[in-house]
Amino acid sequence: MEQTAQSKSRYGMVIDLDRCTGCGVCMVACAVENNVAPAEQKATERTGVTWLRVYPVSNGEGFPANDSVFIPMTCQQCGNHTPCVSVCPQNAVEVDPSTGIVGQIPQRCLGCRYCMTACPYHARYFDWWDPQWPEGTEALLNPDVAPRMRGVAEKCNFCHGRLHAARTKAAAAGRKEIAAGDYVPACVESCPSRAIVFGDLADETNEVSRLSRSINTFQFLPKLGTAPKIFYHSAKEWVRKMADRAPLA
Amino acid sequence: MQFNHAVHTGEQNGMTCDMCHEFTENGSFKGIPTIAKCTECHSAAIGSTESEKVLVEQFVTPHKEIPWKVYSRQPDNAYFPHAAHVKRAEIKCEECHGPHGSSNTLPVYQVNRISGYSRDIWGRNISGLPSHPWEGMKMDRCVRCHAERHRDDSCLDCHK
Amino acid sequence: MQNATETTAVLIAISEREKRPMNITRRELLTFAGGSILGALFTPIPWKLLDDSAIWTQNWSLIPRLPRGPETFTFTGCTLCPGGCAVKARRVNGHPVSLVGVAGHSLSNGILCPMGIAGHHLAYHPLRLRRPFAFTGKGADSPLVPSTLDEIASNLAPMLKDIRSSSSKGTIAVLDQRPGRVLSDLYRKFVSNFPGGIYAVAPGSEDPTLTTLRALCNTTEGTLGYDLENTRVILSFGAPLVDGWSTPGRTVKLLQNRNQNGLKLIQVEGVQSRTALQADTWLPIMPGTEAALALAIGGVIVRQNLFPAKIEKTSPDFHTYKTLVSKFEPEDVAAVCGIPSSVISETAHALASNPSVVMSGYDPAGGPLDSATETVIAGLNVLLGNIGRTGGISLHPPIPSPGATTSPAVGLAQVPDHSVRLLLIDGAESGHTYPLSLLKRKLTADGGTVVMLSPYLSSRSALADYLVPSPAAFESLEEISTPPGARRSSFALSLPLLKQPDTTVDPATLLAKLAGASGLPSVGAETVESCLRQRAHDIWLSKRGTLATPTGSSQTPVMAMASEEELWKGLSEGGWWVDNMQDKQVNPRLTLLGLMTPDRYDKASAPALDTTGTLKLIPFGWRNATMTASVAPVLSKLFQESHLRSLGGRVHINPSTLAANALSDGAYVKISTHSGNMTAQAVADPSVIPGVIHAIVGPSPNNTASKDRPEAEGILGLCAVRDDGSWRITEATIAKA
Amino acid sequence: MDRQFIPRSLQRSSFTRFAAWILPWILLLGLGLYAMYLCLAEGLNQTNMDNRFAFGLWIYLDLTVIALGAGAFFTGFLLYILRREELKAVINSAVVLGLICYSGAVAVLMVDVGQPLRAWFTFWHPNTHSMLTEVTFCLTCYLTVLAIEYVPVVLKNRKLRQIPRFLVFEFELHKVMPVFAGIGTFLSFFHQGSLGGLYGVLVGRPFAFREVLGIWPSTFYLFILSAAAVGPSFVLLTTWLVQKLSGKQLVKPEVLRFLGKVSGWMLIVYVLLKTVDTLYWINHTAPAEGAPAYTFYTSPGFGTWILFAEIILLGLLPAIMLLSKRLRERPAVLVSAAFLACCGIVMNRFVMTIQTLALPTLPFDQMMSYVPSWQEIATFLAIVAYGVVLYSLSFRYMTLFPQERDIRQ
Repeated sequence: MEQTAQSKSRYGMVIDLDRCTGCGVCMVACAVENNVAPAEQKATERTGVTWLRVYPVSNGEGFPANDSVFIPMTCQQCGNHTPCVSVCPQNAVEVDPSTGIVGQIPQRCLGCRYCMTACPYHARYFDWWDPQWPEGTEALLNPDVAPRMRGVAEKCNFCHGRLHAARTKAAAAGRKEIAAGDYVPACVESCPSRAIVFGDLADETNEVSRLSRSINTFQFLPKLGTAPKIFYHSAKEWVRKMADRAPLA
Repeated sequence: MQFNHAVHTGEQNGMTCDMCHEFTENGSFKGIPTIAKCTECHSAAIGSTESEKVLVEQFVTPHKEIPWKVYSRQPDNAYFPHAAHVKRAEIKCEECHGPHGSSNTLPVYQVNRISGYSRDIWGRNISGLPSHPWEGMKMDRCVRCHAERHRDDSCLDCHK
Repeated sequence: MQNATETTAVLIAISEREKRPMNITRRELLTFAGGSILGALFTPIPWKLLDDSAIWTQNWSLIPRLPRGPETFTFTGCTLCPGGCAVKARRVNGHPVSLVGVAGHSLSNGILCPMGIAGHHLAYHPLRLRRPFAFTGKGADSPLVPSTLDEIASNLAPMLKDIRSSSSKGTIAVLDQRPGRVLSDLYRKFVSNFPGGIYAVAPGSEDPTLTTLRALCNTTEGTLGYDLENTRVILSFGAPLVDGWSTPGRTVKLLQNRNQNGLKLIQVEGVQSRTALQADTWLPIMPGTEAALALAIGGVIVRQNLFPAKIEKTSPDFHTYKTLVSKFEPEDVAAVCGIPSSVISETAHALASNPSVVMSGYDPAGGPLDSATETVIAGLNVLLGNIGRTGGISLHPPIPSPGATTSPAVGLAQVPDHSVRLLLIDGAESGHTYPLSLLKRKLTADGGTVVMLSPYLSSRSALADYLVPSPAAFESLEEISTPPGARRSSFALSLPLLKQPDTTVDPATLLAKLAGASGLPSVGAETVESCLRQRAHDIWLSKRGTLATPTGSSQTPVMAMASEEELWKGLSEGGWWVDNMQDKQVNPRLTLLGLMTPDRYDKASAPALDTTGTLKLIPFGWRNATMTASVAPVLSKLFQESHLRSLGGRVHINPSTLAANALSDGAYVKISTHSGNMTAQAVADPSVIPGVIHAIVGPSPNNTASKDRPEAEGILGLCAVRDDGSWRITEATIAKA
Repeated sequence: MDRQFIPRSLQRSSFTRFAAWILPWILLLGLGLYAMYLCLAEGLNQTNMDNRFAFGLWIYLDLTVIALGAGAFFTGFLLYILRREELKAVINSAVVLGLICYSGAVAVLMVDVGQPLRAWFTFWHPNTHSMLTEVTFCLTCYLTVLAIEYVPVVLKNRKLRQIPRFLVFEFELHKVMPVFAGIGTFLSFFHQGSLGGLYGVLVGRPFAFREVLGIWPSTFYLFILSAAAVGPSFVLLTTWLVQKLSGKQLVKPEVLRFLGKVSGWMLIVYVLLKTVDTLYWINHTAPAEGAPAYTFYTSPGFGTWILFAEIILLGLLPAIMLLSKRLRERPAVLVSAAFLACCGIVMNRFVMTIQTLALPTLPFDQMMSYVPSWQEIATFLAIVAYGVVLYSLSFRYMTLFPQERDIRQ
């Protein structure tokens, strides 16, 4: 689309971990929005498909000193040396230059799963089964997102169907740019405690880029140098320490 | 059910494409019109042609939708916003759909048994070499046109 | 097309040879084969096939086709629980494709819970009942036999007639899981036609503290509600305020804005629940000692004169209370319930020096605390003078209705045991569950007869003799009446988004059938819609309140409305009505202990912190997610495909307790109580207090397959139900399975 | 009939005996093919791989057999390019081994991918930055080369020689063989390397990631070296095995010794560079990625013993055994050294593929475990069976060891 070809956005998120209650509505909203099928009978937490997954993490103390935090982990939309892009043998993964969104094209994917081994955030999921919707729910699918077939990788793309809708709306109104309010991912929209702030990081003036630079805001695995565009915020020191720690350290 | 585009777009009626193939308010394209659209003019037979008689008797009066075949149906994974192309980029319908607006009859609808695509998507020639500039609606066609207009595109611009 | 020519050439060559005696050598054949293969490569055919086969994998029939069609939006309300959140449904081709909360809605604040956001999938649950059924025998393993509504009615006719003539062999009862609806009035009207007919409300369908308070104020009129918007301190004994309490949008938003509204939440709970995590203070208490804590707090308030002076005069049993609390010194209580005495008195001061509310938590599976405890918790509100004061507890008028509801509502616990011969269970869900034994004990010795309205086959179905499929969420026109604990009365419509299958039965229709069978004047002649129109009519007559547009953009006082139709139209477009009438005056003569006698409270009897011998088995549930059938299949994202929510049947136990019983994380353990035993998987969880078996009651994906028999009751089957109807704590032992 | 195909002056067991030997393997192959069918028809849910263990037994197998198959290109390289004529004695066998390993690997890959019908996209829309693209291109090309190298071996068959045209073709082919050997070597260098690069480039996996030298990570070069090092050892080992199984001496002892020596030299170089690489990785690469190397070895199963075993026990030790002339003279030592060397690469590939995925990357994450399903194992065994069958047939009906004739049995 012309209106994005000219504007260079960098969409990202800031997630306030202190606000997240771990209710899980974001995960369900995500699945409904993006036509992710319910679990196959035998699916487990290691073979399921959850574009957005909330991990409960404990501080490891005993009762009652124990404390927990919920960490929503999605595709971090890496902006630098995006690990999954360079490895894909047939260009099924790419970073959209005009939005910074890391796109995955299931129709191009051959299902080699190299990208999944490359992703340090485990934000990519493989369709181990053919998607199965309970009889009748096919009619309830979101027409803006193509369902994926068995044997391909899939992941969060910031509800790209909603970006399409916003662009169509803008184009119909003869506008170049989309209205910021027209493009909000399902998880952000559905979060009861408004823990997720979404927007264009490139726009210095807006809230998300301000928060991304605020104190007590951090990223996961920043040392890998992949410049993830999902930021996290917590006033709790142990949470920030935990995020900074090496695994098994 | 036969349909004669020429009669509608010809001199005596002089209708344009978007009179029947409309947009909705949110910018999405309605595609082939519903029977309601036909009824606006054909609530009762205007002319005396056989096919109009069929239209009025079998569809308009009982308010039954006509089972049109969609010759340029793209698969579910493709996203093509008519608004952006027709309204913003001001591309003529004919550039992609060809001059069927002036055709007198509907061509035979042919479908590829393996891919399930309408033949118009691949184009008439099995070699994939178009015999007309507007023939074929596969991805390479989109890519070529976009390249000519120097658009730095990403897959997700047109895939969903 | 070269290959065509080439092959034909070869063919001609062969055909020419036909004339001569046949003598093709092997080599010629090989050349022919090789030639044609080579030739084929120079035609588009193989390449086109390659392309087509790839395209086939992109669109094959193993993935569904997307719906295409016009996009529309409908405003409606969620009826999965009494919370009644406003919903904006996006529809394609008339089918709902997504639900979101309605921003600007003053009651639900644009928030939906995980169950609500997938609510439109529930109608297609694999466990959906698609026709009436009869059980040939009782119990989970008895097979389902298809039946019809008429068959059921005719089977019941003799019994109904018999009950009408005399209640000697037991009477009829209706169990309403969501009181306060027009349908509830229909039920009451129906049972009033039978001698001793009972209209009972299911556990969890009302706020336990408010129910207890009603007894303390001994008033029947008006509705009690929390004025949380003006409260500064909430002392919650395990109420899941951020995880499914009343209308989630209300409390979640209040707690979000704590830095503006200065609200403080003190959570008293034996597990660090999601609410405890969000609380300003978490008091990790040994379950079963809540009464001791409440009395200790009361003691501090009394001793230090932190209570309004008038209470001493207005409350008849003040001095009984005073002597009682004097026995609960913070120091002693601290030892029992594991909360430092300093914290106890700090809490007392916090409550007394701010507009405060004290509430108890009705756990969706654990049920209420025992009545004695509930009483002293509710009593704290009386002592603090919270009743009828801003930021406390209000008494407001109910939704206008013709009144004259003939038979009174009783809690299920108050129904005398073995008195019910025919039980009719309503299909609406309170989102809470309870042990089947709680119902069983009410039925006559012969087991009675149970007719159960339900959209799904659930663990509860095991109790039924007849299963009648009721409409699922968003399938029929329903109402959203005042949520429990709400500040004011409210009313809205839940408009259907899905076509109701012809096989489902409208509760009103069932009543009509049963009435017919028992030879009654048609009680249920009304449909639900006609009753709702009647209620709208009553509201319009009362001239009370205002009607807000779905998005809350504008509000019209009912007074200003030209006609009754205008109100109905507004409601049918998703608008919601909120009352604006003055609160009622509260009867000043409030008791602190009600009917409870001081000897019910003995801190010595309060259980000690034992972690080895007998443990405390406490069922724990998440509202609306207490059964496999009650959540949409896509909720598997939370239960099965991630570890965010624990699966039903798991038991969370503190690592130290596990170790003390020589068990390890993930081990399968045998849990034994007086009611029996079962095997469950143990999860080492440091957020659970030692000495407690925190048993999860919820969906378990393995059960979704069994469409022909109800899923097992599980942990609730092990719980001991007390006479006061509570089953929160059961003594249990664990051992390696 | 069977007799007519067996090369003149070669003793081969009776057909029934041969059948008895081959049959079990064919059955195993059948089972494997069924498992493959299941995976293609039902989908990869038939395996025990998951989103965390996205690569499993099969990728590990591919990397290993291709490394072992390196004997083909390296022997070819020594024979045709460096003109070590004594290797004529084993080149045919080496080529067959190579063909088996490579074709087997490609077959498994076709089952391993979720959408085999789209595999050709890699040629149509290649991502030139991807190591896997490099692997795919080189593998397919080199497989063709191997096939061509295999043709003369087949054409030399007694029965086929009777067709004059074949004889001429075979003769012509023989003249250009060095060219193919050259191409083969060139291709092999690349795909052996890019298989190493496959993991070396994983910036998100501090355990596998290595610094880039030139345009490839260090593992690229290490894989080439290690493959070249054990290739000859594997040829040595199989030759010895065939000798034992057939009860015949097939090559002169010095040929095996020479193979051992070559292997030894390559191995010592490899061990040296591998040590340097490991030290640099421990002290620089891993810490820079925020993962101190010690954390990789904290969990029970995967202690530091792995490093020791891989580099000293299965690297340095066999190298020394093969390099010392005195030890090399003793067949037992020679063979066991070759065996150790092969084990070394088997282990190295295991560490690269399996341990990399078992290790967590997120701070709050835990160690992962994975046990292959029977379908995965059956597929794996099918490749082994296929190898045995193809090799047995070649050994019976073709001249894999020219010296067999001359050696007095």
